[in-house]
Amino acid sequence: MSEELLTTLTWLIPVGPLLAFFVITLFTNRSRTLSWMLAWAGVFSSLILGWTVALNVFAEDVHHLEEHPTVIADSIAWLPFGSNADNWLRMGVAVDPLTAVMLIMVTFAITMIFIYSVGYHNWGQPLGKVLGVPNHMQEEPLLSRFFAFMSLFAGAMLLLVVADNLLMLFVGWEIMGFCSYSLIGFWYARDYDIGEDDIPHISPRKAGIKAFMTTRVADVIMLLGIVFFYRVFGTFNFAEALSAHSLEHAVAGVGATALGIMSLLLFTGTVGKSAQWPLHVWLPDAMEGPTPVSATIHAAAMVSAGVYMSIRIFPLLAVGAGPESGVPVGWIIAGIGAFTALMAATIAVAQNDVKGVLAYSTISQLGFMIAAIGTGAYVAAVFHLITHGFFKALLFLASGSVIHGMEHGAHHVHDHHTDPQDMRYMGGLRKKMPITFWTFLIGGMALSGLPFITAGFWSKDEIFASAWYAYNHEGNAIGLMVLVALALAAFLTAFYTMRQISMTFFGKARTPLAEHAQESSNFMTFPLIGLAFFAVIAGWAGIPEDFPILGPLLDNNYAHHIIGATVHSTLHHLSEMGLVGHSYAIAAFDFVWLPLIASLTVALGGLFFGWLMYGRKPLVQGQADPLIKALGPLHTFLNRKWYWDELYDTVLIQPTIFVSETVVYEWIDKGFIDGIIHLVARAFYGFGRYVRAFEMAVFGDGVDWVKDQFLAMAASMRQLQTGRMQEYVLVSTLIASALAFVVLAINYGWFDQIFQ
Amino acid sequence: MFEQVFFIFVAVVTLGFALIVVTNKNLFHAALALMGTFLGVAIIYVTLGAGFLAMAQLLVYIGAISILIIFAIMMTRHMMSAEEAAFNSQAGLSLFTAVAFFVLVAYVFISYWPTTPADAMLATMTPVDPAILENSVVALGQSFVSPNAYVLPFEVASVMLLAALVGSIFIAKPRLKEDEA
Amino acid sequence: MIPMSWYLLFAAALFSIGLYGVMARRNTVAILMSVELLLNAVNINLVTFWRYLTPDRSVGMAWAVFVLAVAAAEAAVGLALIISVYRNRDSVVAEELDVLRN
Amino acid sequence: MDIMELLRSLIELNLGEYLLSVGTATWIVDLIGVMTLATVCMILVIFLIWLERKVIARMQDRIGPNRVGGKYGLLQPVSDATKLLSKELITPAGADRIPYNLAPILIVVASLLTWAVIPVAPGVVGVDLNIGVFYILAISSVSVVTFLLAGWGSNNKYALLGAFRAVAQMVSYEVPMIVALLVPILLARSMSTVDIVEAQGIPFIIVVPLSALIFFISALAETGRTPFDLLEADSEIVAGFHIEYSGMKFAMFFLAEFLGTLFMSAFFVVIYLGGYRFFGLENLTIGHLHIGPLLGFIVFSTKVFLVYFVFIWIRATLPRVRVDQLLDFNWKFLVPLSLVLLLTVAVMDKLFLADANAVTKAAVLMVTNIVVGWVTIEILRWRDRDGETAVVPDVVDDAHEAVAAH
Repeated sequence: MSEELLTTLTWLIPVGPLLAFFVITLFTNRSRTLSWMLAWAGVFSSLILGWTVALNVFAEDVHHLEEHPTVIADSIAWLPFGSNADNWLRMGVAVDPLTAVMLIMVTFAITMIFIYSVGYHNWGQPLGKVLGVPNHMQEEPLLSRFFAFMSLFAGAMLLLVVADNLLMLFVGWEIMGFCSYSLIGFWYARDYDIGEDDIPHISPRKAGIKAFMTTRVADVIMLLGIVFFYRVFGTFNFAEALSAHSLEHAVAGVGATALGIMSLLLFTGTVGKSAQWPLHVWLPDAMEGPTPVSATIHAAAMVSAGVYMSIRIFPLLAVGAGPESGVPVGWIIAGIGAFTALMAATIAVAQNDVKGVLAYSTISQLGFMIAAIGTGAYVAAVFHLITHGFFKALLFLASGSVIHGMEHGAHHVHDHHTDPQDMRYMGGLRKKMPITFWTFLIGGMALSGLPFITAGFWSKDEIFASAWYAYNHEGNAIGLMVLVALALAAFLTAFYTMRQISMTFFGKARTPLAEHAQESSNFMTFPLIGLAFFAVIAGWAGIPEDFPILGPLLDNNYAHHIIGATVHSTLHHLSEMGLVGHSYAIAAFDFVWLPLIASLTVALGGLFFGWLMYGRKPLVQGQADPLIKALGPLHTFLNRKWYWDELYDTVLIQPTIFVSETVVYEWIDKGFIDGIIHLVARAFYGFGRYVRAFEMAVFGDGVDWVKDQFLAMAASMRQLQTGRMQEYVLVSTLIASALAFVVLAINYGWFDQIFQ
Repeated sequence: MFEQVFFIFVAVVTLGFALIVVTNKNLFHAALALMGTFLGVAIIYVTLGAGFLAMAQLLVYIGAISILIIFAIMMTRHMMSAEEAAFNSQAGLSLFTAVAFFVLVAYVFISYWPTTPADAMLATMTPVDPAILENSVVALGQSFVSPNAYVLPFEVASVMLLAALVGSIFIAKPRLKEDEA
Repeated sequence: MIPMSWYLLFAAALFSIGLYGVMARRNTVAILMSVELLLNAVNINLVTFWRYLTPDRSVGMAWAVFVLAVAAAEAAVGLALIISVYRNRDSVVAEELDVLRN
Repeated sequence: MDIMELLRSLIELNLGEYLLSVGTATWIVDLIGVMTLATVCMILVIFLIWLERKVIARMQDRIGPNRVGGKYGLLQPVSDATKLLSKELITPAGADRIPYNLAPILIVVASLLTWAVIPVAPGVVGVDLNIGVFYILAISSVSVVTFLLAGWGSNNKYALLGAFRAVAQMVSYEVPMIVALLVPILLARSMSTVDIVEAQGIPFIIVVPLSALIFFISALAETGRTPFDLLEADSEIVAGFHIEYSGMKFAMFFLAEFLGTLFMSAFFVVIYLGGYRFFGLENLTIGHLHIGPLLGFIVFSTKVFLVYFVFIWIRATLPRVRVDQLLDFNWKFLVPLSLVLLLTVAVMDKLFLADANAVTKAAVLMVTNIVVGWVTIEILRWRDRDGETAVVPDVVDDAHEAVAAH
């Protein structure tokens, strides 16, 4: 395909869903069927275009790609900016291998989610009557709204992926923030009765606000970073600003430390969007939205966007972490990532909500990626991002299917009090929902990293290998820290995955709900199968070439070469300039046994322990979680999510409320400022009374007299108004003629002649 | 020479018709005279080389406006009996005003002109390339749709015509009585 | 050839006659007819100036056409008003239509 | 070779040196041309009356005129004319004399004036105005006035009612006619009749058949012939606006009607049937003999009579429509259709066919026309199913009221 055609196609990738959003909102929102069909049309167009563009990029020669990673770049003048008239902000698209792999994953996952959503919202069933709450087994009455927002979300994500500059990326970023707010709060009328003993559990609309506000905190800091970025580089364009030459210039200008601070400011955006500690608290609550939304936010789109942004600005992070920099950017990023990965994994172990486990699992896996970014293993991070996108979307959709089946059961037995999402009430769903079970199993194995087959294994192995390399060859202690923390987290991952699968699918049904659960419709199972395929296959693209047996079999580490092409040349140049550490600049390294063994051990070990505790003897009805006994009070601590919410409430929210309500409102506003105002008001009021008395005396009667004169004059003048149009014409013509005569006379001097 | 004689003839006849329009008691005859006036003006347009306008004059004034007026005359017919006075009480003063107005304007036209020398008013028609006159219709048509010329006034005029159409129908339509509605 | 002032004088005469009609006639239809005379006089002026002063630009012609359109609209609306007034007040004499008096 | 030119050179050759200046010769030639045109037209009408009676008789399975002037009754119109000329001219009591007498004169004048711009053969045209079509429309609008004059002047309620009907009908049908005419004007890029004929390498009836159809229907209404002969509907208003006329004055109305019909045929031929053109016959030269114009004239005449035959045919076939149907058909069908057609053709011509060659252009426009027509018919069918009933418009009521008050 010609380059112009590809460029045009790239421009068109986000257009389909955005168009679908507008058309649904403006025209078809009355017809739910038409709306979802339009939304499908939008994402299918993106799927076809995105894959066409991506496959064309993959077809390029790897060596050529390494030299010129940006295959497609096109931009148009957008806004005049600054005092200089020639200085235009440009809006454009750019496709490099990183974008291409993102396009593959994002478009596919989103398409699957769109397909799934139709079934999830029970299209074709009798129409639900109540707006703003889930209508079990009935068609969602707000289906058009759902698909409109989903389309907007998809369009924004694709816009972000193809954007060639930071500002456009931020636009997509913010649209996604808004969409996540409105979609998490999609069931806006839903409220819970939460008992004293229950775990605190917030309503969807509050969850939406929480997600929006939390990410907002990060976005504001990120905006500072964007401003800084423009100030330093004079452009928003990634390719221009982040070339080796430009960075060298910037280091010479403002110094590497400033760049490190800038990278940290921008990275804060990632922390918010990708739910890293300390801003991770919104993500578990975001589970209040419909499951397709959870899948979109936590797998395909929004959280990926955070990691994607970080990798997009990788040269900045690399320089910030480099030897010239005074800020330990590498340590901070890797530390946050590793801590988040470990912490979230521990929390996930003790969760009972089927989606809650996945939510914390997501945070944990994102921690993996962030930690990898911190060690400079950008390729590994991207690889894990892609595979995670597939299998986590799969897991969410499958868990949604499980919940759907449970709701079917609940509807069947008329039990509307038991939480259909709670794993303690499930069990034995393997037979009831075979497709869901098998796909969930595949997803779960991929998540826990079942060796050699699943995608998750290969991508985690890549992270471990990179971290080990960073430690071993570079003496970079970050690598060791990351390796240890992530290995622990991976172990926990495998464990809780096994726990989840066992509790959900194995054994016997523990409630009537699970007893009467039913396999979901084809709309929902087809996407599961599609995603399951990629949850396995996607990893095979990244098998190291020198991996025993399997490596030579495939003979090419596609993922590594293709993704590596993005970072290779820039990092190489930066390394030669001494701006980044050696390990950051290396994309390919030899196979080493140690990380492989570590990864094998933790995966298999975790799975084994999980099976030992839950799979061997599945829970029976009424039996408590064996973990409660094993961990004791620690379980409560983990179950209550390390009390982060409570901590934030005490440390941040309550003081804020105190300051605003008591200090600012009561003391400063009401006491001090209002006091001054009241004083001034009283003074003027007193003065005004004297003035009024004066005015009544002097002006009142005098003005009345003038008014009477005018009235009398008007009464005589109105006689002139006869109401006869012809008289008016006559008089005005006469006057006009007379005036003209006078003008003529003056002009010709007739008066002078007369009066002489 | 011939043109001048022809012009004077047409002008005098036209003005005569115009006088009939404003003086004749019989409104129908006045309307006929009005048509004569329009025809005269159309001929004047032809002498000025504006054939298109002359035809438009025929089409619009004689073909449409005159007929409208005659319709109106017929519909308000019993107000035009010969017993009614043609003029109102201010006719004399009006005559004076009109004549004074004409004298003033004529004086200005003949003797004085603010932008051109006085003799320019007496100057004869400047010879124009016949191609320009030939193409004046084309130029006119293009200026109506050219964004650099009159496309906006043209559109406004069409909207105004539509508004007039709707408005006059609404005004003239008899109101339905309550029991009919 | 014909001097420009002849046309202008002709137009002025036509205008004055129309003006007289507007001021002196009693019947509103007659007044309307007089108004048409006024518009015609104006049009003659426009065309004359076009022909004598700017024959290469279609300004005068264009405005004459607009005046034509205005005249058509004016006639339609004016006659509709007259008919409406006639229907409501049974009179088309301008002097008697003085509800706006005082 | 221009016939007028030939005549002019002949006169100049024979008389120029002695009696006439060149300018005067031109005047004389023009005068001869005008006289010839008018006379030929008028004489033709006599023949046309015979033709019409004969054809209609044939269609109604009768023989028609067969007494006067031999087996075919060829002199029947002559005898009719003689009878009319010898009749007394009666002016009804209470008639308004000026309009009453002005009307028959004006109507014939108007009917004859339009012939000035009809090119009857290559180079043979009264005057080739650059606004020829517009001129024709302007003049035809004058003839509308004459109906009012006649109706008013006669001081007869049937006459006035007929005049009202005639004016309403003519003014209404002028709208679709003008809009339909804009289509060929648009395609020819000119309002000159000669240019329009010259632009018809492919006759416009093939290029824009729908426009031709609209024009033809409007022309039927404009000439006041069946099925649109409401203005003189014998059974309703006796004879319409010319009820009070007799003798030659009546004959002039009669003449004008036939002249108008003949003119409409000629106009249709010029605008849609390619005028005098027929596969290059109009430019034929045999040896040195330049017989093109003659052949062109024959072609033109043949076409005109063909169209005129269709007019007669329709008259003999179709019944009269109701007055509300008449106005409904115009305002609710013809006018919207013609506007849509004009827009479609303009857009196609400007946007898609700017660079196309003549044949492609013609084919595409023809297909467009057919599609527009087909869609219209489908819409009409669809509406028919809804059981839309005709509503008698207020205009007609008003007119009847006004006449009743007379």
